[in-house]
Amino acid sequence: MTVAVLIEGLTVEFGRFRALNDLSLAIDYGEVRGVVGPNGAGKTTLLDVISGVSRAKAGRVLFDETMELTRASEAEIARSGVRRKFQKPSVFEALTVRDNVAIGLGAKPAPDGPEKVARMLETVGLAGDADRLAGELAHGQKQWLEIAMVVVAEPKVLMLDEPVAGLTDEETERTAALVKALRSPGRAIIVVEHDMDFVERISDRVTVLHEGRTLFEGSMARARADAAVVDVYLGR
Amino acid sequence: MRMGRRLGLLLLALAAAWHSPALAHDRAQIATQACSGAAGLSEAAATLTAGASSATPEDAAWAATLTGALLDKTIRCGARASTIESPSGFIDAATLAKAAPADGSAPVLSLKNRPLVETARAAATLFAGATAGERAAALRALERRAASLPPELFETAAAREPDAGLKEQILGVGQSALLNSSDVAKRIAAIERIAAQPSRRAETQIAALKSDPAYAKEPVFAAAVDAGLASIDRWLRVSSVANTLYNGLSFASILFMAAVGLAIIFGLMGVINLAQGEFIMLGAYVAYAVQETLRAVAPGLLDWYLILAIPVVFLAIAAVGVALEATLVRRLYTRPLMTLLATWAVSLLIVNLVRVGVGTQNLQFVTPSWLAGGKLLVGDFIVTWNRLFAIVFAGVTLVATWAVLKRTPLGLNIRAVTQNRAMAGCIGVPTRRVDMMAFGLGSGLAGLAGLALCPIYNVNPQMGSNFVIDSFMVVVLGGVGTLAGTVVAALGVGQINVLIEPLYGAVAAKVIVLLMIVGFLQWRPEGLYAVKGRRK
Amino acid sequence: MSAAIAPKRSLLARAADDRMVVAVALALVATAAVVAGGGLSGYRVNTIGQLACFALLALALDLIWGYAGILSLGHGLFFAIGGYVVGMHLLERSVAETGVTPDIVQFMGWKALPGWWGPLESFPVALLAAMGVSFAVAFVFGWASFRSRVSGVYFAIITQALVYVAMLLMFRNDTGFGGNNGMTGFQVVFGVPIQDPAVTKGLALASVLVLLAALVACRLLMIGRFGRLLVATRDDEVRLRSLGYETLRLKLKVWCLSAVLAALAGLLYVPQVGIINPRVLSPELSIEIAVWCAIGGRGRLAGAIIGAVLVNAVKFALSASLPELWPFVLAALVVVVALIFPNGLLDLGKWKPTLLSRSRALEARDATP
Amino acid sequence: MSIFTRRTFLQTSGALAAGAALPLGAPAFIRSANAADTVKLGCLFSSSGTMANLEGRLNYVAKMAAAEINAAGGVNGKTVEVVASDPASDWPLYAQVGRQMLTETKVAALFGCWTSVSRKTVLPVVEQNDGLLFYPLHFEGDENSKNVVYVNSPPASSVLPAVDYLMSPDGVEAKRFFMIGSDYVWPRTINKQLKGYWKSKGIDESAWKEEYVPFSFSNFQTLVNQVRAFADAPGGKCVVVLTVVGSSIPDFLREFANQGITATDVPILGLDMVEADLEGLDTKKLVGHLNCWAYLQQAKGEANVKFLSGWKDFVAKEKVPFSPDVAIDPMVSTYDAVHLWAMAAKKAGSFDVPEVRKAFAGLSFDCPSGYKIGMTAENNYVSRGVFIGSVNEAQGFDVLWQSKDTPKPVPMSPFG
Repeated sequence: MTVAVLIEGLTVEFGRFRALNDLSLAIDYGEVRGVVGPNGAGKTTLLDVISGVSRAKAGRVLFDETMELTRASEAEIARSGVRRKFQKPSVFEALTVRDNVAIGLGAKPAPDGPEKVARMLETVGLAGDADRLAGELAHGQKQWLEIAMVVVAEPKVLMLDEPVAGLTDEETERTAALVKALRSPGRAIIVVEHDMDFVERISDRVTVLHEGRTLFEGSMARARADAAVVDVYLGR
Repeated sequence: MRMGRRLGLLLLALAAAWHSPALAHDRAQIATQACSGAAGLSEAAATLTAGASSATPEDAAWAATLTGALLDKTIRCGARASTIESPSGFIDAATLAKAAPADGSAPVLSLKNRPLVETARAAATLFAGATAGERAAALRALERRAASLPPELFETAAAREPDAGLKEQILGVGQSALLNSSDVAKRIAAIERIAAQPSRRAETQIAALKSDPAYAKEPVFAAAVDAGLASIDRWLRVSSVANTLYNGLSFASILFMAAVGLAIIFGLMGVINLAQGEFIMLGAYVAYAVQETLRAVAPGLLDWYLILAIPVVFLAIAAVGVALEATLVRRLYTRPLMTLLATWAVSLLIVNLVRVGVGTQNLQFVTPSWLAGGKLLVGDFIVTWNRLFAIVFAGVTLVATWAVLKRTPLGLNIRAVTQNRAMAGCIGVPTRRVDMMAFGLGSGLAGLAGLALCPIYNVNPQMGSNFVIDSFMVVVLGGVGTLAGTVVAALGVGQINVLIEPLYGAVAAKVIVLLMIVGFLQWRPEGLYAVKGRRK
Repeated sequence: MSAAIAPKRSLLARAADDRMVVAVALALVATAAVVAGGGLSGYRVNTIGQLACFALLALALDLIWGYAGILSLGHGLFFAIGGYVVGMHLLERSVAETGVTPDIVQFMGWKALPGWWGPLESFPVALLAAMGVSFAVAFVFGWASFRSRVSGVYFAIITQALVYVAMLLMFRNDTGFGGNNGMTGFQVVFGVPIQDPAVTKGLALASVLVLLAALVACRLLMIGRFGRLLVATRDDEVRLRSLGYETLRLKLKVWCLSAVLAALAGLLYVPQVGIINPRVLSPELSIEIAVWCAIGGRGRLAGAIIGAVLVNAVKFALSASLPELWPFVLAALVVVVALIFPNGLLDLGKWKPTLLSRSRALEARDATP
Repeated sequence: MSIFTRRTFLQTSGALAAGAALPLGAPAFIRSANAADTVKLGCLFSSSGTMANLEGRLNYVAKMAAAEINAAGGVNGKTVEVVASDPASDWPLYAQVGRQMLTETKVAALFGCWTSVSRKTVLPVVEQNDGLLFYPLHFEGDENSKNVVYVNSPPASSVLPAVDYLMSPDGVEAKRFFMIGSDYVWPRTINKQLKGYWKSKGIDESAWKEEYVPFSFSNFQTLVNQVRAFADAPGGKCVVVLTVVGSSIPDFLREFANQGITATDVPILGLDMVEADLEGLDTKKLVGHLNCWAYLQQAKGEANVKFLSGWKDFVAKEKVPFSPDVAIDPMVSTYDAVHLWAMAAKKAGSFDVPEVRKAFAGLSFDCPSGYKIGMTAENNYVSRGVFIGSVNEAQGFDVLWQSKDTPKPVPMSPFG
């Protein structure tokens, strides 16, 4: 098993605020990693740095043990196979659902693109809405559409930022099934989520972040028992 | 021979001091001369100036009245006699007795005659002025032309002057009038005195002495000239730096006033109010309305209308801003670019409403006595009161705005929403209400900018259009959401502009500064101060 | 005609928009026919020609604002580049063919037109120069801005400052393009004396046809993949970048295309009005271009054309007949469009509750991140 | 045509056609009821935008002159009707409206423009359509179109006499000159001609300084500092030749007075300065500064009394939104222009431009300035008198000097 994403000594600052503080982390291929932590712990910032949206002050992020992501552009990172779903559903509202997914194929789509798009739409259950404008979709549908957009290019690293926020129980259920189906030996999946039950169901290991550092790493069950984690969450 | 004449005059002056009979003016002839065209007038004025020191007190008073009437155009040059319109009615120009008004008009003073008549009046007033203040003013008028006046004028005047302080001053001025005297010691004293009030004019005056034969012959004289020039030069350099700083500060204060309202609104809501310039214009119009109201209701307070108008202007324009926010800006909240166009339309509307309603002419502002003119501080460095007013006003506004933002609940809310709108909303900050209040605050500040500008610029419907680009550039350069950034950017832009202007001209200065800002923003889009935040 | 916009090519077949484009295209063909047929007075032909130039300018802005969500308040700059280049060309031709010394030589204190204008005597060179210079200026400024991710309101105001700077520069006599007076006194256009009615007709016809061609070409481009990616950039640029697209390149391409189109508009406009001076660089004109687009409706090309024609036609008419009214009408139009018809006055006819939701969905178009 | 519906087509092309038809149909809007008995004159003066305060009043003067002509029986049996417009200080719009007036409204002559640039914009239009434009402003000269009547003076016959006066012993024996202008053609051309003139008199280049500011520039602090420094330097009396325009004039004057410089220290010759520029200023500190025009309100004579009272009555009767007590040179020039046109048309017995133009030669008119102004066969320039005015306490100008007769206008400056 190889390391998909290796993070070493990562520090990110916004002005005087230190969002990530000398963080180190390794995520393997084939694994689903849950990242949890209270608000402001640095979860989204972590994804921002990996996907190239934010710049690190110090430290490095290695993808596939070779590619240094902290110096690459967002587009380069995406093209190398690292894809991310944003926290706020980010779809192209003035385009059709089908167009959205087709754009997800990337700048140089393969010849079998249309078939891939059709299959993907089936998978997320949006085939019937393919020619509607994305802006007309319901919130949950937008979440899935965005997942479809990032998954259709078969990324090696898939990052999901709060995939079930605002979804109904039933929708959450379907999302969990979807994530489980996406798990593959050649792919690392990182899930940032507040819903602990959801994280427990889909992830192999969890990383608990607190004030920009790793507070705990291991299984969800052990995390729930960890004194420090409980302390942070319940604010004792 | 020259010496002898001077001695004679001195004796005369001494005699005058003991109220001995003096030479009388030929009043009738002088009055007729003054009304006989430009050449006659200059002769009459010269006669009056030359004879000022030897005139009787009655003649001096008459000379002051006549020259004053010429300057104020209260004289009527008739075919046979001329009359002066005095507060107590028409009087004869020669006898000052009551007379029927002559049917002529006042002669228009040519540029050549005006200083001659002014000098004649000042010379007469130095003797006939009723109060020490009047005489001191006359002395100041004479001082600039001291070298061209007969020295005995000052000597006599000093001898007659009852006020000890003024007497000293007259003697001093008299001293500087001796620059071309034959007594080297007096000339050196004159040089020292002139050099003590350094200005470019003084420099020219003394530098001219380098070609004087005495400069080559008398080493003491040459040393005095050189020392005087060196001293003036030093002060001129100081004053030139002071001028540049003052001009830069003055421009910066205008930029700051124009930008501060925009900074708050843009920082908070991310929208640009293109009608901001028109709010500045409206502020000036409201100040005008206050002035006119005071003129009608309480003329005694008219001198203070600028101060009294502050709350009125702020509240009025804040109300306009709140109305604009509630009717237009709020509805376009998610579309900042549309807000841009909509507020542009509003600016068009305001300009044309004012144009149709009030007219296109410049408004007639009374310049309060405390804002007119300025004070020469050192060398060529003049502090003009209207600019100083704008600087102080900007300073006070800065402190007040800072206090509002840091010390009031509204300020706290504004800062909270500026930093994180969603979070502020979550913890119960009424964001929409804060938007409205902040828009009002920003608009009110723009109105105050208009008030601060009305002693400096013309007030007409077009006046606002010049401000939007400049003030927005200041806001963006400083960094959105930081008051300190706006201040620093305004200071920097103002100073750089003033530094470039004498080198490449005003157009190039403006172009260079704007291009510098555009370039800077390409390199650092977040501006000087703003914190780099998460992009999404 | 409909074959050109075959529905199967377009995943985003906004049928209504397509119909509108076709309608406008047909109207342009009809206009061209009427102009070519003669029978209209010189004044009317000239007015049509000018309106076509404004429409082309609006079309250029719609490409970047309507599709890519980038509002330029400085498009007068590119319009002026085209105008000045063609002005230099016309002056060179006039001197070459008539020998009349133009005013500019006199008031600039020159002996003759500057030597470096010489090559512009050839029209192909002038055309290339207009397109080349506008492209180069757009490329340098666009590259710098998009690279540092200047967008939204910032971009709008910075472009406004840029056009203002250009205006100040061109007002200076020393800049060398005639200062405030600019260039006038063109004697011949393509070898024909400018007084000849054929010149008026030819220029108007050329303007209408160029507009027609630009409309069709841009529409084809916009319903293709490039257009969809632009829309995606507008809706969510970060999202698009994180899907592996270099949005800098996309934006730069459409920005340069738009600049070149604007320069073409200026190139056609100047011979018709007989003057080019820094007034076209005034910030107000550049804002007005955006207003035309907003009034006609953004992001569908036909709207920009209709907006430009409508606003300018009303302006021409009111300036002569009811001069006091024009600014109020314009201001009212903008406010009404901003508040009630976010997609332009063309929604007037189909403003139905069913469409409201879609309009609302699209309202967030220009929201900047 | 499958996706094509009749309704959208009608809607869209209807909108487009309606738009295009507006300016085409508009002339009907302004066409008066009874076209046969009237002859129309077009005005191109802005009532909105930056030039509104200055240009706006000229519309009314033209109407007033037309009313006088009509009261005297009209021209060639027709009533004169003045058609006003608003080019909104927007230069291309002057050309557009001018073209419309010439070709659609069929005006017999145009009266208009203030700035040089607006005249240059309209120039190709009147030349193309062989129209007549009466231009009421003094300007930089160096232009001589057969389609423009230059009612006011070119610099050689107005500015140079004024400068001569300042340099003479009667004036201030000016030796040194600080030229400040708005950065455009009129100031630059004037200054270029002045420099040529001074050179021809053997004055050294070090005796002058030249600065330009952008339009509507207002921050004159640094420039006035420079003026003070220049004026105090040795070499003789310094005067400021001010060719800034519009709102820059009062801004400059205010700063000048505030820095304590009076007219006796450094006089300003403001070449574009009119009474309207003194509105809102405390003129006590500005008394003595000069301007130079072909008419001043204080001009003596019957014609002026008649003109001033006529304007006062007209303002009251027509509710004109301008002061009844202020008359400036371009107003009188516009007034002259309408009368000159009427005289020429009468003399020609026709409204055709070539005929009217032929009739210009030998015209003369009793101008309110007190001079008999006239035209010759040589060119379309009008010879006018020259006044030098001096700012007085009452925000007006006193006549300080005036030319003996009307100098012959010289369109092309010998000092360029």
